Amino acid sequence: MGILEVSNVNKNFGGLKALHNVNLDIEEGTIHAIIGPNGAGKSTLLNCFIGKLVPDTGTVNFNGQSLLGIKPHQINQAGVSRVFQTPEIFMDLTVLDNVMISCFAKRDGAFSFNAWASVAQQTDIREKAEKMLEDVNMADKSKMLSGSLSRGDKRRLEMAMCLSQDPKLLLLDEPTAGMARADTNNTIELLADIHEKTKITKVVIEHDMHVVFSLAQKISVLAQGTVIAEDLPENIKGNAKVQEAYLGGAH
Amino acid sequence: MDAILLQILNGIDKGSAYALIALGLTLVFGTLGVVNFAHGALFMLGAFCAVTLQKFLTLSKITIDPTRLDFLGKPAKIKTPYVEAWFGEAAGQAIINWSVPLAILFAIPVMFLVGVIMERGLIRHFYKRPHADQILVTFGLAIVLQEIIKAIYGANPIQMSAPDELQGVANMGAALGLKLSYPIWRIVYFCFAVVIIGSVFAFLKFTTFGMVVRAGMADRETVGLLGIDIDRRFTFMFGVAAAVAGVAGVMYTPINPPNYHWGMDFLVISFVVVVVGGMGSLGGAVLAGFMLGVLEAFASTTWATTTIPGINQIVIYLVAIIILLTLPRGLLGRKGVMEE
Amino acid sequence: MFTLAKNDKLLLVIVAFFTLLAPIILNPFPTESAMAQFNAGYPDLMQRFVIFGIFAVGFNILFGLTGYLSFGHAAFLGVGSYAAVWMFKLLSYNIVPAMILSVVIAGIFALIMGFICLRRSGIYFSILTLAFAQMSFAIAYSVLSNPSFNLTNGETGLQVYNDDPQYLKGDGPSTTHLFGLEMRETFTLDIGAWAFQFNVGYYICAIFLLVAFYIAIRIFRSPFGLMLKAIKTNQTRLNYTGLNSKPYTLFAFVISGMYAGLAGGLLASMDPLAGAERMQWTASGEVVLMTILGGAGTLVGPILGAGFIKYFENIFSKINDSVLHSWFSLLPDGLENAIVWVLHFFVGKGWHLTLGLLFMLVVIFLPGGLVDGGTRIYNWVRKPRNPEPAEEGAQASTDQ
Amino acid sequence: MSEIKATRRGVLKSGIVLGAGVAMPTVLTRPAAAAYMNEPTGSSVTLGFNVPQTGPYADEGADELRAYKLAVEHLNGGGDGGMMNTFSSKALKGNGILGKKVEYVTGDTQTKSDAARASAKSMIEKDGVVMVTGGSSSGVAIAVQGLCQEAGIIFMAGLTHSNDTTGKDKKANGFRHFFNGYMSGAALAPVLEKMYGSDRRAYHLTADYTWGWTQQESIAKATEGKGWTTVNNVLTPLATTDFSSYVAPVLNSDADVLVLNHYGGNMINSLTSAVQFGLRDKMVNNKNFEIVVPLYSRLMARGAGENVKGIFGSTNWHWSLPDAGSKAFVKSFGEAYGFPPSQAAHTVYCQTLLYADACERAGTFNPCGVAEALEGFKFDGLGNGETEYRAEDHQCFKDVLVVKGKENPTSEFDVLEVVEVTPRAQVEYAVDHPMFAGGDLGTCNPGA
Repeated sequence: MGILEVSNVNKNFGGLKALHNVNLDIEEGTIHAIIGPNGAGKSTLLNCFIGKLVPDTGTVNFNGQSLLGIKPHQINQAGVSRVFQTPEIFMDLTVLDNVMISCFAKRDGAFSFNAWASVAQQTDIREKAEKMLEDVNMADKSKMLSGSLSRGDKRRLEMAMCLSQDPKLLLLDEPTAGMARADTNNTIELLADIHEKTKITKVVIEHDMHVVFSLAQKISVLAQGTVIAEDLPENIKGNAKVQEAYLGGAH
Repeated sequence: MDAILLQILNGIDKGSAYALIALGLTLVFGTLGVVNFAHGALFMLGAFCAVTLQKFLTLSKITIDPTRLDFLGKPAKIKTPYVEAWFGEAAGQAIINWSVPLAILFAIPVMFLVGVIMERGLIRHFYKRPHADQILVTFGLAIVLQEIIKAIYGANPIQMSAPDELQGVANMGAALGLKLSYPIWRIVYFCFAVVIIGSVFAFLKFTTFGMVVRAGMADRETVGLLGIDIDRRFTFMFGVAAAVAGVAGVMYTPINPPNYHWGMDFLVISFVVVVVGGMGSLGGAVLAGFMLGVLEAFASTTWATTTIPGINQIVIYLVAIIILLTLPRGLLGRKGVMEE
Repeated sequence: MFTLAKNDKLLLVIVAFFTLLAPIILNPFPTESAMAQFNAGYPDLMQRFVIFGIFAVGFNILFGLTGYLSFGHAAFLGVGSYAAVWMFKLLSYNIVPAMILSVVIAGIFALIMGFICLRRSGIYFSILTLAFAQMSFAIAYSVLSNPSFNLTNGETGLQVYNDDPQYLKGDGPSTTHLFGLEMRETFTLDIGAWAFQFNVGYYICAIFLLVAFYIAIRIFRSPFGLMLKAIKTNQTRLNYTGLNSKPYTLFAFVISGMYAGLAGGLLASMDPLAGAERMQWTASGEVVLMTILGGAGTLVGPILGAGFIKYFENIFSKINDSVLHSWFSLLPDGLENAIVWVLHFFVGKGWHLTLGLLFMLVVIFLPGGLVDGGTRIYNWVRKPRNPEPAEEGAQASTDQ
Repeated sequence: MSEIKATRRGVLKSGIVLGAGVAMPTVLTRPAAAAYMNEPTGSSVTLGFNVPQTGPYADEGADELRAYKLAVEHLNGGGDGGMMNTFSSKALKGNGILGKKVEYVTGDTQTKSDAARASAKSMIEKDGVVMVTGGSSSGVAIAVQGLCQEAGIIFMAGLTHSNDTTGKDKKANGFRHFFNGYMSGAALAPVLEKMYGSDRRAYHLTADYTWGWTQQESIAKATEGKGWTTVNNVLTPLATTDFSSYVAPVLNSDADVLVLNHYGGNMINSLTSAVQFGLRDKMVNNKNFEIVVPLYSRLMARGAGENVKGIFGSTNWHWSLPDAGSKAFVKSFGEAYGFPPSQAAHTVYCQTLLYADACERAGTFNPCGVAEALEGFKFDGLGNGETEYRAEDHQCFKDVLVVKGKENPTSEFDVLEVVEVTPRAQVEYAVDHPMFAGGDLGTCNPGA
């Protein structure tokens, strides 16, 4: 039994079959990559994980609980965190505030009318956030406005925000998209490092092969809405169907 | 039956004014993504173009007539409009008589220019700013414009007349055996609105210029990348929106005497119309304009006000609230417009 | 008790200092001098300064923190006023029950309106609140003032009549009071050519302002306030961080509605009459102007903005042509007339024009409002050679 | 608190202690406790002119302000003296009031009760006025009247036509020279009967607020007394600009008279709509369809232009009146400003003179003294013939003018012609008349 189970998911847009009988089983504690050429249905699948889309048929279960049609904050509170393709952070707030918000959400739940306490005096939250920033090597930037960070640092911050909540599952949507090579490598290192420490289950959606093969412990290949292969990285490399999908497809 | 038809006519007529204002407003929304709280003020400015032209045409030469006395018992001053002196009495009077329709020719260039200046001088710098800032700066502009008009023309409404030939009522129902008479000028206004709305649609649909603008409405950056100077075209569209609001104002003056406060009076309602129609949808704005006009007319009937007291005052807002809650994007709104 | 950071404590002390000494500070010119025209230190205007200050501070909790622009907040002010006057009519002129009821009623009203309007965001939210405001105004102006069911007394405004029940009045004063302390009692202190008026009602309002301001600081600095700022910045992230933005915005809406109700109740307590114009959307527009003019999202900005606009409305509108002539009477006639002719468009009955222009200038050049302007001047004076390092700007916007 | 017994705005006797405590030798107290609110102590006295300078009635407000300035000039002995020369009371000497030079402050009511009260309060608290006057709407007048009663100064109402001002909202410190809805009805009904017959069916359109209702009630009662039937009364929202949906149903009703209980912009718009729909050319029940506008104002009649021709209404005063007082006023106003005064200008000019005269006769500015001098005061020469300030409700009783839109105006000011001067006896009513019942004048409040 995996931590995230996707079974028989179908999704049609008009006449277009976006997802066709998709089955996935994500094992706890692994980094599982979902790859595929453009238009293969990766984003559609991800949107089904996070409640944005409801599949026509099939189920998506996280720890035995269905994720279909529930609100983003409920998904998060259930233990699923998400990293976006372009970093989504609170640009007008400081780096420290960003992480503290995550910590508050973890401690106090989806809503708490905590209007009388002072943020500055929530020492447990502050210490936790500062510790988290140290872990991602951003302690020196904690007072900066997060909007003024470099793109790599924004990604780092977003990651810190997710990790500070000790999620059971981390969804990463093309975490290195649009990054320079150096930044990409940094991110890979960071992710590997984090995985070493926390063993949080991660689902990475990516088409940069370099990233995928440096990180993933298991890979599912999506093409034209169907999973055409699911295997260990070394086996995927030699898979004929995969090669055909990539070479015969967009590239 | 007659009464219902009459209220439908009234509603359509009111609706044509709403539709015309909302059309310009939604053009600006759709093309530029700007929330323009000064749009009502443009309608008002248009109306005062007509007033200005009338004042200009009736500029008079003053002669002292010793045989008549004024209210203080002094020799009266007799005014003869210069146009009468120049073109002869008959032609002069005809020009004055037709001053409202003539004012359209005057208002189009003036209002277009006002629109262009507004866009270049002010709105342009607010594309990247939050909607709240756009609302606020145009709200400030609306106050300034109306105060300027008040300083020039005073606070009381100014009477404007339709040409004599277009005054009075037309007996429309005679052919159908119905007792249905309706003011001619209001029929003219409706036809005028249809023509304006039709030409704006045709312009956007059938000209290359219009196609580029429509493409820009959908995806500004891509069109920009194609090397098309979309900014210039948007400026032009802002001018068009201002001119549409302006001529709508000009033609409305014989229906209601204009005053400086028109901008604010029509502002709330025009926004309600645009939102009900669907942000960025031209067809929606027109549809909502007519729909709300008819609804308002029916809510004003004795039957409605006795059934639900005060319904005539709140019906539009009530409908707006219900529609926004049930159809989040309004009647014909497109996805993703003005959604933060 | 005041568990505030050092800066906030200082801010509170400064505001307290200025509010408590306002009767002196706002009266800088001797009573008989020509400049006395500009004195603002009389009870009615000072009361308005602080009451609208409360209103704007509350509005800022919604708009400044969450970015939701409401054009309907005047409705809560109006509802608060009506509730207060009804307490005067039914119970007595004591302001305590009136204040309590006005805050409660405004809160309930805000809860209903917020629940509906907050289902949309952005411009849709603004238009919904606008529609609600206009509806409330129409209802108060005529629908609820018909002879058979007169809740608001329409155009004339709700007021207390001699034949109202006032069950708890007994021998109490026949003017608004706080356990016998009459709101209109004023001590005039003459010092040389100056006359300073210390008014009971003003000080009651001032105390309310300080309490309201203190609560606002607490909210700004609380985790709740942090979440509100987060909503303004990025709702998507907020939701995926496991936070439900709806109750946060709703609470902010209700709190700001209660502030408006408090302001409305105070307005009625200073002057027991409630008019429907208080609810018009332009009245809501006024509080928006105040907040932006002073600086949305800053703590003191709204108070400054409220003071600024009320000063304009009450002082500038009184400068008529004959006053202008008396100022420039030393100049040659032609020049005098020319100057007066130009100025008269901007003062007296033209004060709206000045306000509109000023407001546009602020929105265009000073998006952060007067507070932003002050900060810029301060930075410019302090470090003329080292123009705004990035850190500095970053700090300023988060500290305020 | 009772130990520190201070007057409401008065002196701080105990302030000396406070002052001494702070060791400020320059602290002065005001001269002995004032006998009444804002007692003038110097060589001048200040009056407060509170008129709409912005908003829909700004033009009326501007005309009122002109008249106030003229009145002040005349009181101080300047100009040609205007109606002071024709006024039956000769107490005024052209040396200000009680020897004090008259000064004034102006304020903007914005035609909103809130703003009007704020402006009046600032006049009382900051400028120390002894009297506030003005207003161009009943709501505002009633709101300010209530304030003046509480503060303890005299309020001389300007243009306010609602029955309530001297009915259920009457106040001991407030006085109204202008006529009211009841009087309009009483004056109009006989003329309407004479012109249009007694078998008429009237359809009312009424502005949906206090003033509209009281006027509608008055007109309906008065015309029904002459045999008319009220077919329908439709309330129109104040914010209406296009009245077509209210006017259209009139076409299909069997009414033959339309009564427009509207004022200001509302009146202009509703009348314009009615004329557009051809109501004036209509024949119903073999009678010519007629329109009536009970409260006329020249400034607004000008706004409605051609449309007012031949339409009946009532007004408080008109500049074409031939009596000496009116002539004198039109002359001084016309020479100062170049056009004739409106009824709003006339009524506020009269109010200023009446107040000044009452002060002279009472020998004091004390509101109670002034009120006593005004109560029951009979006078003449102010353009309305013999007039009396009734003591019981502070309403002026005088002749009312029934006017008609002029068919052939000779100038832009010549819009209305006087059809009949309805004698005072015909428009008088008992103090406890049901339309005015429910109020309580209270007692005069000197504010100290």
